Amino acid sequence: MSDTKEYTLYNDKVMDHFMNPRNMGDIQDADGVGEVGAAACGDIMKISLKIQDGKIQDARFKTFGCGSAIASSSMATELIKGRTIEDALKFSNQEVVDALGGLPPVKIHCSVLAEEALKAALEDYVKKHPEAVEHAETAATK
Amino acid sequence: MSDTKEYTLYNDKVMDHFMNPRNMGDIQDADGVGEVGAAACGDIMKISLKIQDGKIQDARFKTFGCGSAIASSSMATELIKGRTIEDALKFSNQEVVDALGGLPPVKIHCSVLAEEALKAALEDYVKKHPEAVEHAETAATK
Amino acid sequence: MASRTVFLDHLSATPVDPRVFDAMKPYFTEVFGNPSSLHRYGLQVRDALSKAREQFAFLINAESPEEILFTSGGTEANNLAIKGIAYANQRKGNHIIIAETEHPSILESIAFLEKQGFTHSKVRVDKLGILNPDDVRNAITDKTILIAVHHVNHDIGSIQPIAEIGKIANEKGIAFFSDATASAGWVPIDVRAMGVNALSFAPHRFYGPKGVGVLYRNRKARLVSIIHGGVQENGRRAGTENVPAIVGGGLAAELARKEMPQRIEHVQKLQKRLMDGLSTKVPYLKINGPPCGPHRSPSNVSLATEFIEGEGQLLLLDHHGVCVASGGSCVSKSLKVSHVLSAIGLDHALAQGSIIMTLGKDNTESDMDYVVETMAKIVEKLRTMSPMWDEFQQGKIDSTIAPRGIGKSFTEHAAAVSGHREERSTTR
Amino acid sequence: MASRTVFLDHLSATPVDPRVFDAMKPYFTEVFGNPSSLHRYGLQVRDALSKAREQFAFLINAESPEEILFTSGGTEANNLAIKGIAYANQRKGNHIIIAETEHPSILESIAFLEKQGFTHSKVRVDKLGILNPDDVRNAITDKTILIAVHHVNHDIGSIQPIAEIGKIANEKGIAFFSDATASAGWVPIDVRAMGVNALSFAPHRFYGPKGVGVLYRNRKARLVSIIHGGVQENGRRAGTENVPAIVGGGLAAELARKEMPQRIEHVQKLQKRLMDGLSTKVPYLKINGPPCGPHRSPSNVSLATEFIEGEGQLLLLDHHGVCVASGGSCVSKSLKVSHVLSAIGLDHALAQGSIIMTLGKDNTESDMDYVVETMAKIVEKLRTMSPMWDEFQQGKIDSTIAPRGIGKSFTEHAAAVSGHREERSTTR
Ligand SMILES: Cc1ncc(COP(=O)(O)O)c(C=O)c1O
Ligand SMILES: Cc1ncc(COP(=O)(O)O)c(C=O)c1O
Repeated sequence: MSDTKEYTLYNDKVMDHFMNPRNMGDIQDADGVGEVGAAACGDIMKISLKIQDGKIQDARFKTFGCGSAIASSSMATELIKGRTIEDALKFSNQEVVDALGGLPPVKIHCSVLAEEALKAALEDYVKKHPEAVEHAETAATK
Repeated sequence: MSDTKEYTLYNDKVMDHFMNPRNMGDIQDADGVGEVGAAACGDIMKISLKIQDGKIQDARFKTFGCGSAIASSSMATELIKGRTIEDALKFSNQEVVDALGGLPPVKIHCSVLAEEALKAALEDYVKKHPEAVEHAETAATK
Repeated sequence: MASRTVFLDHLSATPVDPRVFDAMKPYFTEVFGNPSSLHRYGLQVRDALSKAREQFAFLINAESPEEILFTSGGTEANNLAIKGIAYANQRKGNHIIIAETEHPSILESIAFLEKQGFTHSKVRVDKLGILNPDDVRNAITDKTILIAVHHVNHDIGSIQPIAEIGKIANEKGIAFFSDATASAGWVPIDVRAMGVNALSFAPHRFYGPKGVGVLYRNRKARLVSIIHGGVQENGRRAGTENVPAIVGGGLAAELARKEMPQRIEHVQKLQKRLMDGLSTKVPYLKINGPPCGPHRSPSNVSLATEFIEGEGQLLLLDHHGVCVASGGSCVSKSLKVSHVLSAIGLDHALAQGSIIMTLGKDNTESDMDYVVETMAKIVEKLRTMSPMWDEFQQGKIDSTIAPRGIGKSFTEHAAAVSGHREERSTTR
Repeated sequence: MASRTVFLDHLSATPVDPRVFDAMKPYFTEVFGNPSSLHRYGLQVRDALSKAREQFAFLINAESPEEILFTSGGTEANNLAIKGIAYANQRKGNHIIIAETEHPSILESIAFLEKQGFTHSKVRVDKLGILNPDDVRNAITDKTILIAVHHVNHDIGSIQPIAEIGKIANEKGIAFFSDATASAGWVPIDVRAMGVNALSFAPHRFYGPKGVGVLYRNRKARLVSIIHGGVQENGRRAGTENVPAIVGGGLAAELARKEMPQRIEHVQKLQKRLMDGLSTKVPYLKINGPPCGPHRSPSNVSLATEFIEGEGQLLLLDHHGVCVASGGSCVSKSLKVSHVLSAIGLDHALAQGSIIMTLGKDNTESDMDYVVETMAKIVEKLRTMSPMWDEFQQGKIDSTIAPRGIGKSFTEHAAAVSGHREERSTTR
């Protein structure tokens, strides 16, 4: 190829998160773990959370899936760190899409999977710590 | 165009008879004249004959039609000159095709038209000179 | 062979513009990827296709490059439009309206659909080859799902009142398609102003390469695909894209749009010179279609010479270096006289003497003078060979172009002598 | 960007051979005529088309150049063969037999025909992707009008027993068509020995240009056209011919035929080196399809790596300069796992990790070593990111390639976690 432009399937942001994923791995003594799969495409995503004082202290992922699935989980864990459970429960895949500077239409479902993995991890935490949500709910209705 | 080959629709023989038709014109005091048309393609061919002593002394044509129609009439008049009426009545379009070194399949009908124009001219002659055919028939059954 | 070459068959073919060829070059040996591939080679050519879509959209003032769909040529684009829209609207109805002077690729697509239960109405054209939009309106039934009227006629250059038909179609909510293969690059096209939902053309008519056609279609033109397989062109046209041709076609479209005013001015001047010259110098010659001006493509000169036939003219012109098309146009192998010439009521014998000249940007004024001169010469030669010319001189048959009121018509005469032949063949 | 480029996607695209490009060049700007034109420019390119027909006939040992028909590509040739033969034999029957592992252009053409009243049977293939001719025989009914079995599979390189199927088809008097798009140029083809009545391929798979496909068909394969219009290709395929591509494709065919022994020897050596290297250096990697040898195309290497997915591998390989295709093949935009991999019974999760490499004449042995090395590296990287690899290490799930007898299968695991998701979405 003669020209020097780099042609990549995704935009630079997505490629960066795919090539150099943030927060990849597991949290040893996680407070909440969620693993979800997309029946249609077969991707599987696992997110583990460290939660303290109603806040997400740390988030890690492992993903079996395409480039945008990996980038989406990398970005989702980046975005969620530091948020309260309350805020985290309102997390939407659109945040991932926006933060990544867009995804191809057929790949939007990858960001949805990231949202779902995160919510599954939060649910797992809530199951073990029901008081956390009550607290959050009281906070919400205040 | 860079190459020097001459690309023509028909072979050299046909092109030659189209570009330089033989026997083009009318015979003033013709002994037989035939004019025929092909309903399908609209071509019209006229052949006039000069006949003496049961032999075709001269043949001329005029043609309204495509390149191969003109070439066919040119060739037909060439071929027929000098033949006896008897022989001329057996004339077939295939002789024209062969003498022209072949015609494209969709153009074979042009040679048929030449045969028909010739036969029409002979019929015209025969109508005026019924004795000629009787003579020819006797000759044939001899 | 003639010392001079004058190419006057630009509706059949144009040489690829050197700038276009330069743009295509890298896509054969270097940038050779398949747009469906996910790696750099594939992605690189995807970019190239996107650019071409923009260039094509620019030529016809489409709203979005996504309305541009690539096919293998004008014929395939026409097939896709006609069959694709018909199939997609099968539940709504089965009636299609076309002009009687469409290109064979439209007519034969319609003939195919007839076998599948569709019906159609052909709208008549006037002596200049132009249809009346009211006739389109009157042809509409509650089963009508598609109106297809070409923009410029391939044989005689008539420009149809597309915008008016577009209004009618839009008002009735019927899909409207126009075959612009004979106009794109030579007559301005604005799909929005024209009110078309789909429009086809092919860059090899305006100095782009062969092997690519374009179908513009907006959201209102639902379309099912006719070539099935992979999901190329968003599932509308399967098969590996002809990347170099698309790239070249795109640039040809951009150049055509930018240079259109000059190109039109140039060919229109030549057209007038050629038409005037032929009318003056060649007796018993008729120009078919509308006069130079707003109703005629500036690149088309269609003529009929009386008492002689077209192929002979074409061959002799070719011998003198002048390349033209005869009445059959693209369909050279068929013996039939163009249905367009019949539609405008041209006498059958006259239609046989028909020649189509299509001008290009590289033709010159002196070319035109040479063509007129040559034409006068060869018409004379062929007339001396024609029995009809003789009989006309003798007053046995009359001219249709300039009737003298003596003799029967050529057609009557031809029928009489052909009758003679039919008699013969039945007695065989 | 990587310093080294190794192009391993020759089934998607090949660069045009410089000799081929040189042959094409004049046909853009100089020898630009339309083959339908009757003047010198038209006649000149007619000659060129005739020559190309001979070159294509030579590649596949056709009896006559007249059996060669030009289309716009492999997909269109397949559409024309399937639909054209089906329509032409509509009166005799409506049943078509195909292999289950045909290319989408065949499958989708069949799907289209089903809507028009045709039916079909899919013949199963074995674990290597090869069908049993007896199964074809058993599928025949008295309504069967067409048998279509591809020569080489596009995903896994399996070579089908075409000659044996040909015998059966001929015996029963049923038209037999083979899609040779994935084999032409890389596997010898002899249409007479194979007993096919029709066969398709596309020169852009063997260093010819895009924009042209070939359909061989002999007298026994009656065919109606699917693109209607002018009388090009004897009325079998309307539309202006893509002359430069046909000329280039013809030469590419001639070169492919002449250089085939060397090309095959070369890629087969690379294939073995690559397959052996990958099998040795990358754990839990499976080669799909038959082993190197008479039942496998010498240019295809199809593999599946466990616990990771294909696109990520493709992207990282691309980053390292190695261009490959993923399981979806030409159909990159679809999310579905290749139906070919399902057909050979490949575990779904494994199929997701699938990569297709197709070798070419310019690849080298050291390229193969680089690919093996790179592959080992990136597979390791992706596995550290994969939750499945973890769970496999922990004994929670098992490997399908080398089962240890502990843990559930990946597929069971995936179903469990996907189930979780489906619950969620319904409660939303
Ligand atoms: C076996 C097979 N058939 C048909 C096709 C389609 O060919 P084309 O891309 O030329 O339309 C392909 C494409 O790879 C193929 O592999
Ligand atoms: C009006 C019109 N439509 C369609 C076509 C066919 O286009 P193509 O030759 O690109 O298939 C032509 C060819 O001249 C044409 O003039």
